[in-house]
Amino acid sequence: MSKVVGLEEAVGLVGDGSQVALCGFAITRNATAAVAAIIAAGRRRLRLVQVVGGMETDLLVGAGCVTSLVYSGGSLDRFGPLHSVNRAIASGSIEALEYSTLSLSLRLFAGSLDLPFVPTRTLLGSQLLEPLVAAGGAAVIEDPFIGHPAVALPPLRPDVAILHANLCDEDGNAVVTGPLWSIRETALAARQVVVTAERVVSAGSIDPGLVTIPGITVAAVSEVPFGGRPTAVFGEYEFEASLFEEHVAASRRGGDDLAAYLDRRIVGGWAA
Amino acid sequence: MSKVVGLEEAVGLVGDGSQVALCGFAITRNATAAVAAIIAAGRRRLRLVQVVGGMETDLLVGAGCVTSLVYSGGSLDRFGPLHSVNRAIASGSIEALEYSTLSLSLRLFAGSLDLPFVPTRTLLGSQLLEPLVAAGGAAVIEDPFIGHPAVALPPLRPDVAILHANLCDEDGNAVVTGPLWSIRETALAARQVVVTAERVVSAGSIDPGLVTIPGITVAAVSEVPFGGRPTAVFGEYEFEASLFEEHVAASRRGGDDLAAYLDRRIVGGWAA
Amino acid sequence: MLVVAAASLIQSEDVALVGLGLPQLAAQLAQRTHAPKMRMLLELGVFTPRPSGPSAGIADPRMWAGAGAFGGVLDTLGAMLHGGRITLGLLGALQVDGDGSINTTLVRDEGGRERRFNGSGGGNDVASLSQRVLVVMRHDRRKFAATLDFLTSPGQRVAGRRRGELGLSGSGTVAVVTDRAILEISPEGPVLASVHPGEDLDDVVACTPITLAMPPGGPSETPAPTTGQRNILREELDPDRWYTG
Amino acid sequence: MLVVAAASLIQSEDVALVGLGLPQLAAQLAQRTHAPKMRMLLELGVFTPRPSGPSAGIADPRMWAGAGAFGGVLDTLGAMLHGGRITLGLLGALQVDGDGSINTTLVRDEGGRERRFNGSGGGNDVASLSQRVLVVMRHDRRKFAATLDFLTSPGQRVAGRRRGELGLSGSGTVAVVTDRAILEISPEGPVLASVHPGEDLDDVVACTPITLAMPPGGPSETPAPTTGQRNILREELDPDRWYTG
Repeated sequence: MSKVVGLEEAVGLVGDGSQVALCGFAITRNATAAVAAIIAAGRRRLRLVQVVGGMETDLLVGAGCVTSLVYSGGSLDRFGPLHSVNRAIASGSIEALEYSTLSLSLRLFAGSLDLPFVPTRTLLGSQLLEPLVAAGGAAVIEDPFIGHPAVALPPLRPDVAILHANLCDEDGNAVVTGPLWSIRETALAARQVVVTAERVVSAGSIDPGLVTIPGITVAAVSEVPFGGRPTAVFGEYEFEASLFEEHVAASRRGGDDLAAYLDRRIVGGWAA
Repeated sequence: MSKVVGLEEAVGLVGDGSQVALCGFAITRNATAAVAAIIAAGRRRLRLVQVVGGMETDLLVGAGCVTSLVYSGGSLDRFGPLHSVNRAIASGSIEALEYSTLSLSLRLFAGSLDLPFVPTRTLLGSQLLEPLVAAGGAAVIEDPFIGHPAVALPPLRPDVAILHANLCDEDGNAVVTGPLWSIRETALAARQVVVTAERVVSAGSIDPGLVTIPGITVAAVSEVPFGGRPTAVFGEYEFEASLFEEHVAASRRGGDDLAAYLDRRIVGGWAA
Repeated sequence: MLVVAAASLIQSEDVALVGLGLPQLAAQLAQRTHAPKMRMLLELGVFTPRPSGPSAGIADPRMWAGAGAFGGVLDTLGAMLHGGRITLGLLGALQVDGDGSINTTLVRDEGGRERRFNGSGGGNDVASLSQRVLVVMRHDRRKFAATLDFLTSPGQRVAGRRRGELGLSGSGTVAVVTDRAILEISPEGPVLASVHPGEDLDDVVACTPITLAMPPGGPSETPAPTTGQRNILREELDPDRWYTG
Repeated sequence: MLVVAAASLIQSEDVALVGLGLPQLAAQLAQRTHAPKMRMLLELGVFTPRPSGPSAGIADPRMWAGAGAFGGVLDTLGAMLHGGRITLGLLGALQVDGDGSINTTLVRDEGGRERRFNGSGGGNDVASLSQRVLVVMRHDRRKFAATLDFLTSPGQRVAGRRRGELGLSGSGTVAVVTDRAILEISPEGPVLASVHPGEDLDDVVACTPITLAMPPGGPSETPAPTTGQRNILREELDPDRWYTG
């Protein structure tokens, strides 16, 4: 019954070409250990989905694992932009479909319930909208009740979501502390969920009222202390500025500098 | 800054003709003290909204405060049906619009975000659908992406929601323990929220990760220990079978028996 | 017997959304006997409870004991059910028709007067969106109807149209389990699959006023409850006989 | 000065959705001075924080200190913003046009090559749905454009169509606050409402390459920061001058 496996086996649910949803946000709660294991496994042609990109996104794109990205932008807060992501989009080496944070969260919400679509008023008037409509990622419709224009967003159901939690039990019931941005929508939209957690405990030992992601939706659990470093994990540890500066410098320069940084950190990790 | 007031003042936000959303579910977490205060204040022509009706619904309808009810049914679990509600609908003394639990929850979700509508596949093929379409409470549309039939549900935004919480701070940050059925959608859809709570504490003394309803959406808070009796309030107290039996007997008989029961309990309450 | 027969149709692999009353008992019994890995959900937001004793209904916190997680309707009826992850819906009924469509809203007497009951709750959602549905109810001729007094929850067909054409997912009702028999609902209509031990076949048929097919070789006899099943029901799950009176 | 000027336009009654960078500082300063009851929200799910020190951005947990509640994007950008409950959006910009529309996605150099930045995040949502919006940015002639390199977030008009016609709610951008001036966006277009102390009016106009109207009597001088405001900024909110360098 237990879903607890090693990290390598857990990320084995991600195959070449998988649509992978990431749950980090900028400099906080990135599943960096899981992402490093995916890079180490040599995965290719990943199609990423993430509401707001961060370090995990920049790592996967910088390591050449990614062919497309559905997101609403991202950054490393004051440390800088996602240089590898931005360069890959500008050069055409990955395809990007760009939403706003709310509209992409609503696509994932629609995916989590498999609703036919969700209509919204956001995105109207923006240049973001036209490429989304062209790609089948949005449609402009009329509200059937009062006839106003609305943007219909189709459901998005990624193959696998990767989440770094504070605490998880053997059945996959996962606890995320602090703000939740789009974590629940993302995890519940995915067909499978991989949880790395600071601490894994036996079934029945977590207060069900504290559970963020019900275990019934989780496929694999791996205990990875400091699995979010150097990003901040609320309730566990703060972000580490010097490691972000190292990342941003390598990602900005690209080429051999980025390759050397990835070689060093994908194997060695960021833990102290 | 504090939103803490007496119960009478809190339920003063409910006026004659208000659309009032209730958050109880069958025999659990009914805001019976708040409902008794609304009855005692002599409110009339209330338009109730509740995903699954329970004792609070049967009390307000039995006391003659209600002209309409939007709900998905309800009961008092093994103690019996909502006799006053069922009789009032059958006799035509109140108008009822009946959904399923999910579809009404989605209408409230649409209301909470003021989405133009939310489409679903539930309700298709049911006799529930036709009267909803006739009343403007649903429309059958085509999915703009794949052309399948869907039921569009318009947003529902009640005037006031009434919730009995375990714990609340002076700013209205409210903690509900246990399962949440449609409490969040209902409270966030309402233009104003009234919270009764077993315990009211000072601002800043509740872990923000435990808060179910953000205080920013709450208009009034009132400390009412045992404010959910005789229904079960998870983490606080169990339901009281003998008081349900008393309620069901009076509600089934109606007339003078019901009036005597209401006279006794609306003033005396159900607390031990 | 009713509860035991219903439980026998629940599989260990099932993710089951469980309605009020007899369905709760059937799910609890299956979980305690042959289907220990069966995962139960309650619409009000309870994931994988393992209740060990009796409860007054799904809204009784005793029914939530041992839950792995709490959430809301948008999680249970939303992400799990509408999201296509519920393999089995367990529902009660006031009335059922030959397509397995369910009435839980109202019955009309001969004078046309309505008597109203609990309404849909999540029943319509469960019937509309589960991969398969079991209806669990007492055997009473008034509870079988060629035309329901109110069609709350669709079965395999509604007015001759198959559920896929209507836009619904899953198979709909695959069986109606009563205290006298098990009726399978096939794409061609209801089949009297088995009658319970001690029941008279002709009398069961006479008390089932819908067009009923017979399986090749006739209905079998439903296996009798074991002592273990009886003991769990009588001593633990329903000692006061609220449901199995 | 920029942060002080932006803070001065925040009211104690505001429910403000606050973006990354300078907007955070303006909101924190207003909360610490003249608008103590102002309620701040961060898109990632933070309700009413009262951060007392510096932070590296909205995703830095130090920015969440003193929060009344945590939730998710469907609560902040959903129930609060799309639900019509946000009175003020505070946003940064790469580029802004005369309608107050915002580009945070990319800039093109003269050869047409793209340089990409952070994208929308919740910025498009905040601009689309807040009752009013303040843009807070450094004054640089390349940041004002008659035609944006990319229109991420709509202002009061897009290509001449008013936002109501487009289906958007609220007023859109009502002011652009820089380190040199405050531009109000009126329904007729941008107005140079005030220039900051020590700034040369003609030079400010020369460095603002969009058609700019003058208020009757000409632009006023923005009130200078008080010592108290300076101290809070320098000593508490941005001691390392990450933002106000």
